[in-house]
Amino acid sequence: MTFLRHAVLRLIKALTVILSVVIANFFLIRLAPGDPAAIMAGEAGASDPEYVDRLREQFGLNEPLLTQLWLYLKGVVQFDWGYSYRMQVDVLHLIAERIPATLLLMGAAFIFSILLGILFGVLAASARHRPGRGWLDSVIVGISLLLYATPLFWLSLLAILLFSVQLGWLPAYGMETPGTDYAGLERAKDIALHLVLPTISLGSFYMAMYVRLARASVLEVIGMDYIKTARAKGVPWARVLRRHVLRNAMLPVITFSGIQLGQMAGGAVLTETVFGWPGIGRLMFDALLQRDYMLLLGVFLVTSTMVVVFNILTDIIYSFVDPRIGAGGQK
Amino acid sequence: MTQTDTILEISGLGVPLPSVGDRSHAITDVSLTLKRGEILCVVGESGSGKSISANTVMGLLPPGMSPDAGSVTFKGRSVLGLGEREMEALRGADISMIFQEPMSALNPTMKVGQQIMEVMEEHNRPADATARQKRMLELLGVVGLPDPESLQHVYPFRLSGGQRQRIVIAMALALEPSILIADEPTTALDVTTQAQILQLIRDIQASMGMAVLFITHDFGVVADIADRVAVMEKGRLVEMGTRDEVLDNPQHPYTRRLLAAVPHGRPRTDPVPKGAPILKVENLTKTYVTAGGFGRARRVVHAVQDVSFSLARGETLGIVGESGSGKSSIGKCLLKLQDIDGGRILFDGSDIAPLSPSAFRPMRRRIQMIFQDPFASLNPRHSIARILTEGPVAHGVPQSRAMDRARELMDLVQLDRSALERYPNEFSGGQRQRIGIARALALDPELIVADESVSALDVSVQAQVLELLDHIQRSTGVSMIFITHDLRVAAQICHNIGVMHQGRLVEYGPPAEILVNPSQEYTRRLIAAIPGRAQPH
Amino acid sequence: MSAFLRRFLRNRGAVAGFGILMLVVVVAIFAPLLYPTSPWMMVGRPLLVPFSDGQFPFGTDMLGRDIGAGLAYGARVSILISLTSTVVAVVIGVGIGAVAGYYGGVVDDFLMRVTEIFQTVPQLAMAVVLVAIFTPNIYSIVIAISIVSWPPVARLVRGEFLSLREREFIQAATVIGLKPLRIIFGQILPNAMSPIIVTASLMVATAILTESALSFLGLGDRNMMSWGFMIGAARTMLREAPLMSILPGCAILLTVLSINLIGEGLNDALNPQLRKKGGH
Amino acid sequence: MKIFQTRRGALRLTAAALAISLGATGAMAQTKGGTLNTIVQPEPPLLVLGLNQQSPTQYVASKIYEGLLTYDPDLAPQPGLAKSWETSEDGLTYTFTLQDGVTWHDGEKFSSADVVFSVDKYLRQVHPRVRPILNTYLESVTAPDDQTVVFKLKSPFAPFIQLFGTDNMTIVPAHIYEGTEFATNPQNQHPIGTGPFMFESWERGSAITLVKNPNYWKDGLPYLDKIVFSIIPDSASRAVAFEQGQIDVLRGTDVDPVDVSRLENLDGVEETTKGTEMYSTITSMIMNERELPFSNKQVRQAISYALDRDFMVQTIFFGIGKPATGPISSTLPFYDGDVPKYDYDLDKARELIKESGVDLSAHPVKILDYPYGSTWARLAEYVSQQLKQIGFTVDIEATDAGGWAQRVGNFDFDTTFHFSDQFGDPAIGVSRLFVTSNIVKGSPFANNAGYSNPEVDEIFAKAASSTSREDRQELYTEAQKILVDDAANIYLFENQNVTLYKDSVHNLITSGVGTNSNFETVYIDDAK
Repeated sequence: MTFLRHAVLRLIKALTVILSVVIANFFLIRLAPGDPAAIMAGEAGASDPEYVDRLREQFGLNEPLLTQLWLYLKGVVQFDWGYSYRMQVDVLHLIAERIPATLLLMGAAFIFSILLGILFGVLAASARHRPGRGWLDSVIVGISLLLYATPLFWLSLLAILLFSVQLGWLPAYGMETPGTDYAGLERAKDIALHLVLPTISLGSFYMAMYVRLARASVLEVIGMDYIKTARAKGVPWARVLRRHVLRNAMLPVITFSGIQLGQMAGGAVLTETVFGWPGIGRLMFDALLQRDYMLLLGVFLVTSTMVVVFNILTDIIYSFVDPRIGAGGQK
Repeated sequence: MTQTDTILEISGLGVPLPSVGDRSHAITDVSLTLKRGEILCVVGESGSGKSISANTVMGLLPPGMSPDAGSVTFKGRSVLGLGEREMEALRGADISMIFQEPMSALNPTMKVGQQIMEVMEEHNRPADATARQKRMLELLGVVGLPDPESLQHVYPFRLSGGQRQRIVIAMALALEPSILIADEPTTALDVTTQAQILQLIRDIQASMGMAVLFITHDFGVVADIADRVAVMEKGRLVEMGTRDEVLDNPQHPYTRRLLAAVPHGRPRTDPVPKGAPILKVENLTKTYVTAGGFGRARRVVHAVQDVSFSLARGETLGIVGESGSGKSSIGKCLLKLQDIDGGRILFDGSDIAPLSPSAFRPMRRRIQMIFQDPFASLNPRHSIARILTEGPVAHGVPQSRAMDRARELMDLVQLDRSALERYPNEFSGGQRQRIGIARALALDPELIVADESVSALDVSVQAQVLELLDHIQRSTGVSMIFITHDLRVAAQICHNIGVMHQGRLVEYGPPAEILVNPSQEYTRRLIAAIPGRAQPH
Repeated sequence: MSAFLRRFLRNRGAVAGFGILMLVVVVAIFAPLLYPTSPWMMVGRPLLVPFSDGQFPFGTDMLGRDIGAGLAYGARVSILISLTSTVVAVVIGVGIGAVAGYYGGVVDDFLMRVTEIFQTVPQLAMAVVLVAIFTPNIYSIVIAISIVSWPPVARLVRGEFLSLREREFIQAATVIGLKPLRIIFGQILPNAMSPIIVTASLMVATAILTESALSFLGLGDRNMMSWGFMIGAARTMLREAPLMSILPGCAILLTVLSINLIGEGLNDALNPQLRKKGGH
Repeated sequence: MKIFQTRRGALRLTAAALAISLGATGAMAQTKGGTLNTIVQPEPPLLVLGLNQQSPTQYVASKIYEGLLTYDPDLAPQPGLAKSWETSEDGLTYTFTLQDGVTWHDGEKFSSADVVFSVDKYLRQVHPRVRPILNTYLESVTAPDDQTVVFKLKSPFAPFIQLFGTDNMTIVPAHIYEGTEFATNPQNQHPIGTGPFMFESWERGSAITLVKNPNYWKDGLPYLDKIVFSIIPDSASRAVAFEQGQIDVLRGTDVDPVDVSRLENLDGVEETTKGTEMYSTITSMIMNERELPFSNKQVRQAISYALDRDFMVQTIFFGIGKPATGPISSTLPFYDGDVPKYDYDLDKARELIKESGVDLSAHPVKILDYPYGSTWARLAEYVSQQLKQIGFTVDIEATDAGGWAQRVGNFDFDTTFHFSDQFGDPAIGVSRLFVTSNIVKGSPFANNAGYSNPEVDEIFAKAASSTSREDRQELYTEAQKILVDDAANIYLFENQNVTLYKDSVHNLITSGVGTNSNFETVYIDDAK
């Protein structure tokens, strides 16, 4: 019962946050110079005011701002997220078209960063804890510091220069080889190849973060009393690490992963631009430059929903991993 | 003493400290023998090196520390030279250990049954999984935990400190080791729980016949449990002998000092000063509500329920109770560090409970507090002078007068006046507590609430601070509420004692009466649990 | 204080970082002396390869502008923008975090919801939008970076305040009758400074990265030669003149790295937990 | 990015004829089949001509839709959906006879009703550029029978016959658009035309795919099975894609100038600068001449002296382009190079500033970035430094495409750049930038500078309605002299659009509109 109540409360809270984000963005975007109707007219090459007025009317831009907001919010609830002025397509449709690419990229980068990050973080911490292996810790920490300080877009450029241009190993742009009729496994392989560079570029910064986080967390847990208890039981070090340290050390990593996934959507703008990845990061950037308000709002709505969902997911996962939270409610 | 009798021999052991501190070695030239079937207590205050000695035996010194002299011999076999693998085989099977902090000694993400089984799995004894399961359930019973069948599936956070310590003990006993090392296993527990755990260790030791190396700082515990006693001071062994030898006829001055510092628990007998009460508490109620999380229920804790008492000018009232009894909540409510949920607090005739923070602020100088943790109660970034003068200055006393007063106070709490220019981290725990007392006195309060003000101190320091408090109370005639878990301490310095249990004031009266003739079952248990009172086996 | 210095100096990485950063700062301060002409001025033959011409040791770009001058002036921009935006963000974050943490309850709830809203939009995306909307110039960039980077500070400060508020010496300050503002600024804040300083140092590093990303996307101040701009501009020449983008990239990398190293050093030197372990 | 792309043909007898014939003689040897991979950049907002006229839209949609006429490399009209046409003596009536057996991509029959609907309803309402012309000149359009369409004009308009190309007089299906809201018609996402290629799919952000129209009314055409327009937002990546052979055709504007010279030297790569005759794009610096300092003619002249056009072309644009002498491109009819010259001379520029008496320090100016890629940013940086050297206080203002269009359209700028297409005739492509009547807010490609000279207005008006080529030449020569002397804009250089393609691709550029032709005869060697 309390679980249900809490879930409902949590949902309401999440919806409030999303709603606030949408409203804030709605007004923020309207602060931008650039009347979308005029821009559209300019793009279409028209110079007569009548045409501009027509466009304005057609997209409801002549209504008072609050009315526009109200109409928009009403639409959002009914899954009518408005119409992209520029592309003249339903916003939801556009986003739905682009989101799989972003999710794929983010998912790949997430898995890449968290798996390698935890692996190297644990490796470093455990190396530090054992005499004679300190150098490994230093090397891993050093590399992660470097990655941490490397501008993402610059890394992408260098990666393209090296792996695509010089070595020709990997495709430099896009999600698929254009003009092919790949299907099934072949297509998956093609996409996978395209995924490599963007994943590394997007994921390496976060990987460095996970290395540091996992390392610090493991070091902290190693100092805990229950680790001493386990060792006093005669459990060998490797097993202590696996059975006692890891699970507990993962708790802060899980908490951070929720935040990271949200921030990744921001990093995706850069990565998608450099690698021509057809995701919503680029869609957002284009929409912004073209003052495609509805589209921009839609993308924001999606990203903030994503962030909120990720946060809830992390909470749930956390509650599974940490019995103090998970089981407590059954009382 | 024959070779077969001795199961563990430590001789000439020295362990250097990694960084250059005030001394070069954690322990120096420590020699001990532990015989089969005996309980050897190693006694000492914090920093005496007793835990380091124990950890050296287990091969569990912190990274960067290793012995540089001496030997440790277990059943005729040198332990120090053993490889990690051989040590692992030894740990848990031949020598096992229990620790001070039951709250953190168990892996929070692993069920307790599993944690107990782990030690058996690790040593593959018994080799059969169902046998291990059976043994685990049996152990839960041995350590006196109810309903092993369902308890095995519980995570540690559900258990109380005492229950957790029992789990740790069960773990340590699983393979019937020859030696049990217990590192202050009862220090973090309430007295009644402590008494039970001590009883348990004693029973098990008797039934299994293993040797116990018991580390403690508490001579009461020593009296209850030890066969022989070793006293350590600053990394050296200063005295060793049978329990009776050491307790009744201590040789070393340090031992004598320690013994003298143990609270004697002789009740204060001078009459309560007559006069109008300075404080009257009526039906005080305080409830905590903790917020729920995902799948976490909201919890309601009735910390203080319907508590009433009154305090005369010049009276010292002891409020005694175990952790969670609500005694500290009362202190916080009196100082309006938290709001109350019901009742009245009449200070000098007027109810302070409904006052807003700013309305109450001018009155604050009349009610002061001495805190528990000497390390947390002083702002590390402020000089002692600032700490002592800030309060008076905030109440309008000119800086120069406040400084004069601060100097006087330093005399009163027996600290050097030059200390005013220094910062808290340059002082020991006892000195800090004196500074805390001076801070409270700086405002010339009419009432002082002392919340566990000596419990974090080593016993020798505790005695001095207690004496200082007692002296100040008697000389200034300030009223005092003395909150403590230690009935002996309360008895020594309080006119009246109130016993708290589960948020209620269950017993109230002069110490002599309460100690001799308690009216409540709970109070009786509390008295019985005072270490050193139990009859030696 | 000297103990702090000793601990800091013991960290070799931090010392190296400090050295690099000082070099960058010196170059930034004396850029107009090192390169009296504007970094935008076309002074030589275009596309001189770095290290080939004594007059332009760092080479020239596609318009014949001195890359060395760009690097020097870029240091100014990076440091100016990152420092200002960090200061602004820290002030906002400390203010909001302190109020939320000290007062707790409804105030805390409200402020944390607001913080959450700011954290719900991905940082970089939000910075991009803010800069684009308020037209890219140094002010909008500083404001945008501040706006996206204050929430973590607020959360940190709130956390510190929540825990410090329960500490006995804060209760003691209440008990002796100090007013809330004095407790906040005189008692709690000084004790929360260490993590704030560490976080702020890392924020400076992040701000440099964010500024460079914005400039790279063409959302920098068009009158300021910044490293991100240089990479963005050199991007089209990546194959013909890779060093043109590699040099400013290295400048960013080194500066950010040095700040991170300093942050680590500060953390080691200031973090009370480590201090407890290392000290006694 | 080209924004205005009307075509108004002028007879250009001097233009070099391309040695490709559209007739049957060449067609026999062609290889059928295969996929042509190319790039559309930036991603078009939608593919329906009329609703959008941007260059990327045209590039793709010119293969889907058709107009009544096409134009040969000399911009002479050729049959399109109309197999023949007649013009009345008074120039007021145009009669077209339509092809037989034309069907829409969805199988519906094409008829004169579609033409009448397209011109009278659709284009009159939506086409941003043709709309004003139709509303000014067109009296009526009627369909006496299924195969015939008659246009009647209110007054003569000489370039009218040049307006029947695909992108100006796009013919859209009446059965889909009649009676609907054109802009929001769902079918906009799946354009239906009569052209040689049919829309197949559009994976936004990735690619647009067109497939062969099997029922195309020209037998045996097109040769290609498929055209894939990849969308790659980063120019370096586009260059790499071409280099790695994934892309067959690259338009010069798709990559940075610096890459063009590298790519054209690759083995197996052909390049041409042909096929841009219709556009004859020219880049200018435009100034807001409503107030100081740019309202002063000598200041403008000084700027013209202060800019080294050779440097721009050679260094910034890597040799792609040609210094401009005046408002009309040298590849456009009526061009006259005999105009006042502004050779690069900073001293002269400073002198002019001094003479002008304008205190430049009192009038700081801002250059609004032209947000179409890094070369344009370099241009702004270059101009900024040059202006500083003659005493200006200059800032560059960053902006994005949306902000740029808005601000220039609303005259809210000091100075900026643009390149504009000239559409084969000064009457369409040039005069719009200078005549007083075109000082209208809302579009960035009107007379945004606010230049107003009654003499020039009159000359342009006369030239547009004159039917004599000699008279027109005289008038335009005069106009060029005045506009150059006034420095109405600072004419910087003529853009050159290079098309790069693999040598296995044939018949790519066959007309004055280059890659915006319908690719019906394009074929690839060794096609699968």
